[in-house]
Amino acid sequence: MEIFYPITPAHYLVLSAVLFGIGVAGVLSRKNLFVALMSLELMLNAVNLSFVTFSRVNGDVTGHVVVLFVVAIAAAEACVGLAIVIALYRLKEKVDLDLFKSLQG
Amino acid sequence: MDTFPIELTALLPLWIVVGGALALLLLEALLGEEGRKASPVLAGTILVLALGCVFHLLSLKGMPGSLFQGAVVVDLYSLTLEGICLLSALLTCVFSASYLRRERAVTGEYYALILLAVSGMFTLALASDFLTFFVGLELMSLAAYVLAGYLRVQERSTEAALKYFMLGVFASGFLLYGIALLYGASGVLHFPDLRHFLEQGRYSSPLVEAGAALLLVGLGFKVALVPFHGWAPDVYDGAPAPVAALLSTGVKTAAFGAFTRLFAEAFGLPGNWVPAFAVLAVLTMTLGNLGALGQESVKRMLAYSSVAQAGYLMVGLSAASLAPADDLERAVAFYLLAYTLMTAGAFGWIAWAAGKGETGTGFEDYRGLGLKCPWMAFMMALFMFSLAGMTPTAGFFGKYYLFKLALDHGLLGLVLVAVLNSFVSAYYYLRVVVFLYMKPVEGKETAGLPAPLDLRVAFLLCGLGVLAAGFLKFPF
Amino acid sequence: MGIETFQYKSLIQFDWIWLILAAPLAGAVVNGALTLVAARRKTPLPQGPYAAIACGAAILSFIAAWFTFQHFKTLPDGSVLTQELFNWIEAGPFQTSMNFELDALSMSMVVFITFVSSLIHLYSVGYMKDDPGFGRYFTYLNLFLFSMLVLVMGQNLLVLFLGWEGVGFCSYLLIGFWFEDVAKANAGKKAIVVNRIGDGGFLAGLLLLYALAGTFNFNELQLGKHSFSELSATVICLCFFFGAAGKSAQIPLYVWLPDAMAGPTPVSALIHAATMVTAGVYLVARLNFLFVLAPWASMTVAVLGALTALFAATLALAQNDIKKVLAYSTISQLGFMFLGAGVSAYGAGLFHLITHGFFKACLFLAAGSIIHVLKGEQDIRKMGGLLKHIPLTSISFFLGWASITGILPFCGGFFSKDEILWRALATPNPMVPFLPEALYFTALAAAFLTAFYMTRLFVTVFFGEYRGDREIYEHLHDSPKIMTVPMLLLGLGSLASGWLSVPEVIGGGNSLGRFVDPVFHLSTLEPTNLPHNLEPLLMLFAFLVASLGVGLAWYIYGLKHRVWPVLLKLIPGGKKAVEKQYYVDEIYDVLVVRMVKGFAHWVSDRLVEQLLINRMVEAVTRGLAGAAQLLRKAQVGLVRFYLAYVVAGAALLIYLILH
Amino acid sequence: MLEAILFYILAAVLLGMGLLVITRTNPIASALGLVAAFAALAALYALLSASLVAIIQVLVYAGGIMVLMIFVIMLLNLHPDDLKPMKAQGLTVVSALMGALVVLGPVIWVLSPAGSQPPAALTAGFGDIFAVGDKMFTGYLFPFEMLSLVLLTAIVGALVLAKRKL
Amino acid sequence: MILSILIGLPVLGAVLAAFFPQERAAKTIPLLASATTFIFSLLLYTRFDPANAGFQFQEIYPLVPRFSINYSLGVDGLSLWLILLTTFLTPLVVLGSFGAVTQNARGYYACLLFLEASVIGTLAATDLFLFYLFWELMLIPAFFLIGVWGGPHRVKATIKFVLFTMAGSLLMLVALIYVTHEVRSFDYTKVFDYSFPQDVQFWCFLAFALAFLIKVPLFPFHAWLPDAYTEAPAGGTVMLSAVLVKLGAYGLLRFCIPFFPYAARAFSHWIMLLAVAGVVHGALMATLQTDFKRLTAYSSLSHMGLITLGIFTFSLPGLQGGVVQMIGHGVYMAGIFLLIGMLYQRRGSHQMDAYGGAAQAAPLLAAAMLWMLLSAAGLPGFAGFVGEILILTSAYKTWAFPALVAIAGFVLSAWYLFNFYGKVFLGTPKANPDNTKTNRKTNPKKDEEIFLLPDLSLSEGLALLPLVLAALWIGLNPNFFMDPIEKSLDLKVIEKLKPQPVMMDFAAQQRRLQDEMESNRQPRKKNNN
Repeated sequence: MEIFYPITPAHYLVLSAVLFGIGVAGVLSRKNLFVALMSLELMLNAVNLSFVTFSRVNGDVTGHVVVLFVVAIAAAEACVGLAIVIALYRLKEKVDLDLFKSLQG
Repeated sequence: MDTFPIELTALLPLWIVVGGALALLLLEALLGEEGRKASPVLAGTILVLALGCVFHLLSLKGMPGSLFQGAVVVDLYSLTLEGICLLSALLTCVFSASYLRRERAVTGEYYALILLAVSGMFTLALASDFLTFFVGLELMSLAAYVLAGYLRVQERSTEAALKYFMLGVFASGFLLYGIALLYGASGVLHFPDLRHFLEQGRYSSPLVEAGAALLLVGLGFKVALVPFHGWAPDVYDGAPAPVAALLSTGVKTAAFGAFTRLFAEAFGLPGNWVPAFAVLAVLTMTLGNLGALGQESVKRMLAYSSVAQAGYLMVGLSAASLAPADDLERAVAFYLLAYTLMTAGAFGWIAWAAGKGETGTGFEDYRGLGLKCPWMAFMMALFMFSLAGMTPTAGFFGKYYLFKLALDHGLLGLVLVAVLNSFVSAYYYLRVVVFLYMKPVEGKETAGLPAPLDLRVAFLLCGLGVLAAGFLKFPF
Repeated sequence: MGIETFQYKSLIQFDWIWLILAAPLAGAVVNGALTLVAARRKTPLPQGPYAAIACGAAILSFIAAWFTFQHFKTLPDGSVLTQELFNWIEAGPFQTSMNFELDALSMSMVVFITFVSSLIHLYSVGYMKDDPGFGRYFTYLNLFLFSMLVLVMGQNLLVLFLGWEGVGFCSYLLIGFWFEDVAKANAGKKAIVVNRIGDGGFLAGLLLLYALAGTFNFNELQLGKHSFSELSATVICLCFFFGAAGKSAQIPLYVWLPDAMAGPTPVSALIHAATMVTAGVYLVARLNFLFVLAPWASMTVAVLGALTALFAATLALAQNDIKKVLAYSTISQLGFMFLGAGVSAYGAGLFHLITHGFFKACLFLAAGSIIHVLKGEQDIRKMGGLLKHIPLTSISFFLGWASITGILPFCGGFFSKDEILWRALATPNPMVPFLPEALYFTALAAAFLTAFYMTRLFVTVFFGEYRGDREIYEHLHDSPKIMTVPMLLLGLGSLASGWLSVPEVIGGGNSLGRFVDPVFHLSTLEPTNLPHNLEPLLMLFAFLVASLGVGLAWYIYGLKHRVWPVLLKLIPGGKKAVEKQYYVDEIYDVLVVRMVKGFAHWVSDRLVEQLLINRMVEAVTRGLAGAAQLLRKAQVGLVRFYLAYVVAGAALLIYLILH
Repeated sequence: MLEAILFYILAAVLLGMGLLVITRTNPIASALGLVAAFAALAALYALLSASLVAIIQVLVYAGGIMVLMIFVIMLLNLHPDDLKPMKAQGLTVVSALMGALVVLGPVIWVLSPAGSQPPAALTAGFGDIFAVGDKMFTGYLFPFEMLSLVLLTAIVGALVLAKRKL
Repeated sequence: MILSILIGLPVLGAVLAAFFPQERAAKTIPLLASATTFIFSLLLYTRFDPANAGFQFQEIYPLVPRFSINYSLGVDGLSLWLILLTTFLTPLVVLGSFGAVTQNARGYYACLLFLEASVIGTLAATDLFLFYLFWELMLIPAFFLIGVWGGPHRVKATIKFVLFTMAGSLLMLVALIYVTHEVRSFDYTKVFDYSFPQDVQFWCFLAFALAFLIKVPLFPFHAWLPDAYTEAPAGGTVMLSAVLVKLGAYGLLRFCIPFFPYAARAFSHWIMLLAVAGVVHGALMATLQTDFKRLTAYSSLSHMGLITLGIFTFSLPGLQGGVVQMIGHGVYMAGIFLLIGMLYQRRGSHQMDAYGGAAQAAPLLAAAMLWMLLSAAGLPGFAGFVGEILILTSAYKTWAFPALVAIAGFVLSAWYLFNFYGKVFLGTPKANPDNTKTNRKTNPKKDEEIFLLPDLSLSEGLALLPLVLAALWIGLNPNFFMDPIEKSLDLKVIEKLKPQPVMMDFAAQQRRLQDEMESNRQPRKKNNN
């Protein structure tokens, strides 16, 4: 039972790691560009959870600052990512990742 | 100068570039068509100005060191990196000017994005803490993603942007995770603090090691180390050639510069890095070279070659935890300079020679060009010799310093692999020269476009730089 | 003993030796330059100047040699005239100078060579008249004379080698003089290649000798000859003999000489009869102090010499080309000389060398004259009855014939051959007891055959009916004086040369033998096998044998008895074998040429070059290309795969760092 | 105890919604799942005394980014047929999970002992806007300034990539 | 300053030739530049002091001060003749190429002069780094010379040539970095005075030797040679065979043996065996060829094996023989390849079958060729003999077996060389294949023109004459070449090779190692007693 209780920072960290894994799995397995983008967001948020946890462990709010920065950057990335999606959609009328493999070899 | 705050003067190149980017955007918005025409000139001027500023700062005796409460550090190394990035951007601007005119895609935003990317590179070069480092990386990368997809009506360009973006963000996730772990272990983000923390003996904490490993994944992606390189050939190949020049030189210089600083200064202690670095180096060199070996397109060959070249840098970096930081940074900075001159030159040459829509990037397309445009072809030959590491070009000196660094610290096996790779690479580099000079023209007329004056000047400077860089006095 | 040897020789500086050499060299240079200039301008120069320069040079050389000889005779026995010209190769302990010396051996050779070659130069003026290569011819001839003189006058083995290779090369040039004819050009090539094979032995001898003695100088070698063990001396001598066999056309390297008849006939007379081919004998005689240390090597020389004498004589029996008969006869006679040298009768060998030089040159010149008047016809079956049409040539030929067969006592080869026969029988051989007898009878058989085939030749050519082209027959007249006079002089010379060294046992002076004795006397084995007074008896016996040969040939050919073909038919295939020269060329082609080429083809080319080197290079390039293609497959172009690589890489790194 | 219950509930929601995101065929469903996941995450932040971060998480992510994303999805108006083939194949999923595990295994192994020591004592105002702001505008002023450029780049980039005419 | 001028003049000439606007000047400028260089280089001979074994005409300027890399030049007995050979041959090659090179002549001459400059630089460099710079620099003009102006398979040949050479050079670079790090100096003399531990010698020797032996080339590293020689243009082949491959032998003498004497002694038997294998292999391959340029290429391989054999006898006569053979081989190979180029220019073929009876049409050409072939065949009195006899006698003293086997090369050389001469120059004249059969219809010519093979032109004759004279001069007066270098060879190679006292017991060796550690890797003076 010691593994489950009491709640230590390790629990948060493991949770964050698992969430990161889900994000990775999503990016790797999905061909839908939107879902892939969302999985990327999941990954970033998993890292954020780690930062907040470590902040709490170290008693230092630097981790929070990082999280705020990451949120802003994630927004910017999402913005560019969506723009790319639109550009792609204009070319092929599809958002299937596997369709874009003209560059290879 | 004394009356200005040091933060203003020491970072003047950065401010100039940022200001320039804003000015370009305003110009585009306010003036429209005329602004567009003026934008390359303005961008060039700004870059030259910044470059002059960098030179001036380099010539100053004392270095301000750490600024903004340790967020950035201005020293000879970072200034040198800034200079190299500016050089890369400047060359890109020159290459772009005629290229974009030919593709009918001139906009002010393009140049603004270049300047924004440069400011990202600067941030990266100056960064002395992980947060600045990450922001700089993202700033540079975002601009780079967009530039790669700039010709969005072409499928290749947009696809390049997509791949670059997807993998970039994915790798950023890993990088960030690594930072998180390091932060968790040490509670600090500043490089010197981390070093201090590590020196206290908690060095081999698994958290630190795991963090460093994940950091390495992220950085490895940015500088296209195998096996994180998947994007690189496709992106360099798909992106417009001048952009490829910037991506493969400026972006890589900044990333490698920061990479080196991180591992030379923050992690610069004997540790488990050597085998990891060595494995990465061997994989990168070998697979990069083998990839380039099988190509029929010069542009794509160059893309692979830039992967392989990163491998040589890794040979030097493998000595990161053994060699003094100064030596390492010097060797890396010199190699980056040489690499920038020759790779940017080569991509720029492709931008010139490939013709509208980049239809002619194959080896076959350059048959007999050496006889038609002897001097332009000679420049390409020079870049190829330099990339192959033949004397007395900068490429040779760069490799020499890196290999020497590794060898002086006992990495004989690694250097032997590097040398072997260098040998293999000579084949495909020389193949370009073979097609330029030694294959008769068959059938269709090849390209043989007139080269505008600005291009000629740029190539001449590149060529002279390639020839002379090894003999010049290096700033530090 | 070594010091004694050295004291025995007294070296005397003589500053005019160079003139003997310089005259032909200058002639060659001047004529060569003129020829090249003419070739460049495409307008031939008149022949007079060429002839004057070349003959003048040869005669000048003879005069210089003659005066040197006169000076030499005034000196005490064992004197050596030397002249040091310049240092040639000096590298640390390796010291060689371009020095020349004349002792009794080389002195006699020089006088003989310059005399014979002067005459042949003169003869050539007539023989080569109207040939477009006139200037070239005389350039080569002078160059040859120069090289031959360097060969015999060199003070050390390297200078000798310079002349040795020089004469070989001149022989190449002259055999292939009419190079438009592929066969003739190939004959030249064959000569130089076979000579080179012998030279390989020569070179090996040089290396061994130098490694042991540290010098090439004959005087120093003689001084230090006791540093050689019997084994090393034997090996060295065999090496040098191999070289000598190449140059002097002995078994197993005689095959080039019959082909060498492709050259102009005066060349055959000078080079391939009188002078160059005797260089091997000279070499063995020159190295007598080594051969005496190596009895087995000497024995080999004698045995091979005797065998060659007999073997070549049988080959001469069935030749129909007048020059080929003479060529085989030359080989046979050279065998006699080697037999003499091999039983340490160096003086006798030298004597035979000189007499042979005279009579064989005479025979060749006469043959040349016949060919000249018959407009190039060489087949004796198309000659006959020439005696009355070309009397002067016939006389010359007769004199030569008389000398070689030894039928005319006291003339030419009579004494020299008998001396060799006598020494072969009389010199004891402690190793193989019956050898002297075997050598003697072999040589005697060769002498018999010599008499037989020479008579056959003589009779077929000069007697009977003319069987050739009628048109030529109408206009038959003897050669011009410039040809006949030297020819006759040589004929007389061959008569007179016999008197150079009449054996003491029949009251002669043996003057040549005495003259050269200081050179050889330490190396000579006394003929103690038989009492001396038996010599005249043997002489008589030999004369009878020769007469038998002459008589038999006369009976068969002169009197038209067709016995010979019947005889040959008794031995199945015998005639064919002789006509095909025992298939030696074919055997060599299979054994040497094909084997070397086969080795080159299979081992060097196929195995090493193609299989090992090229295949390896190919394998590397193929491997790299294959890997490159494999890698291209991995670059699938799909984002997901690249992401997977990243994940794999991350795993790799984590394991590497955390391990 | 309450913290534990809350943690497990939130963790279950978070992971469940995360799985929902990566398994749904329809991107709208995924997006809604993501919003829910973010909400759970915000609550977890609050549990970790990160009040400002929790608020920003809800405001910016759930409110800003996700709305943007859904807008784009709607804008492109994908036909349901287009979505069908875009579902992952089983093999890919398995390999993806394996890959994720290969990386995560060691990380988790490292994390568990590292995080098991008790957290530092809470100071007053930890994680509130003052503490965070103080840190942000002193030690991290420079990256903050640069962050503005990141956003500018994103705007320009979106403009360049998405505008109709080049 | 002499040496810098010797390097600078050809570079200047190359740049002028390349940039000069008038095509006509493309011939005169390079000729002038190379001739001036040659005349200037004579100063080296006249002012050379044979009694001084050290470097003369020294110049030292810092090049990359941070790494104490200097631009330092100097000449001693080892390099004197090779520099003079280079400067002597280049104007002749330029002259000999007047008729042969018509396309892009300016580039051709620029490459040629550039090659000359880099060769002189390689020979004169006394700084190891500078040496390597020049060493690799040579590849670039050679690459172009073969690749642009070469025969039909030139691309394969030039790539092969460059890659093979590079493979060796790169390994040498590694060893060079190691060695200079150990000594902490790039200065030749410093490295020369240092004595390396045996295991270091072992590996570094292999790395250095590989680079040089590929260049020489030693059997079996010669795969590049036949192709490169055959495909290069005449001038390029001359530079390759006469100058470039000599640098391999030079490198052995200059670096490999003096730096790593222990290893050199240890490997000498193996290298001698390979050298002699090369002698025989080259000769045998030459007998098989139908392409006479290839034939000559293989004969060159055979002769270079002899030079290597001479060097590894480690005796003064052997070394001097090696050097004389290098000069001689340079001269007669230059002659032969120039002549082959002239034949090719006249008939466009390297096949022996395409020729025949050429001596009739072109007697001067034939005479010159015969003269050079005699030198190649090692006729006494000509250039080839002196080296051959010196090498063979010293090799025999060192180790009899290879010397005796090498005689086969001597014997076979007559076979293939005279076969070549016979097939091309003797026999019945053959028609020019260009003018027969199919070409006859489109290109009607008179009968006599079919056999046309013009004799030497004035410029060709002028180019050959010095070579003809030199071939004889070397053969008759080799002391002229051997005397000035004797001291250098003796002190720089032989002395170094004398075995140093061997420490037998382990304790002493350990002590020595400790001393080494303590002395902090300072260069140690050589222990000679």
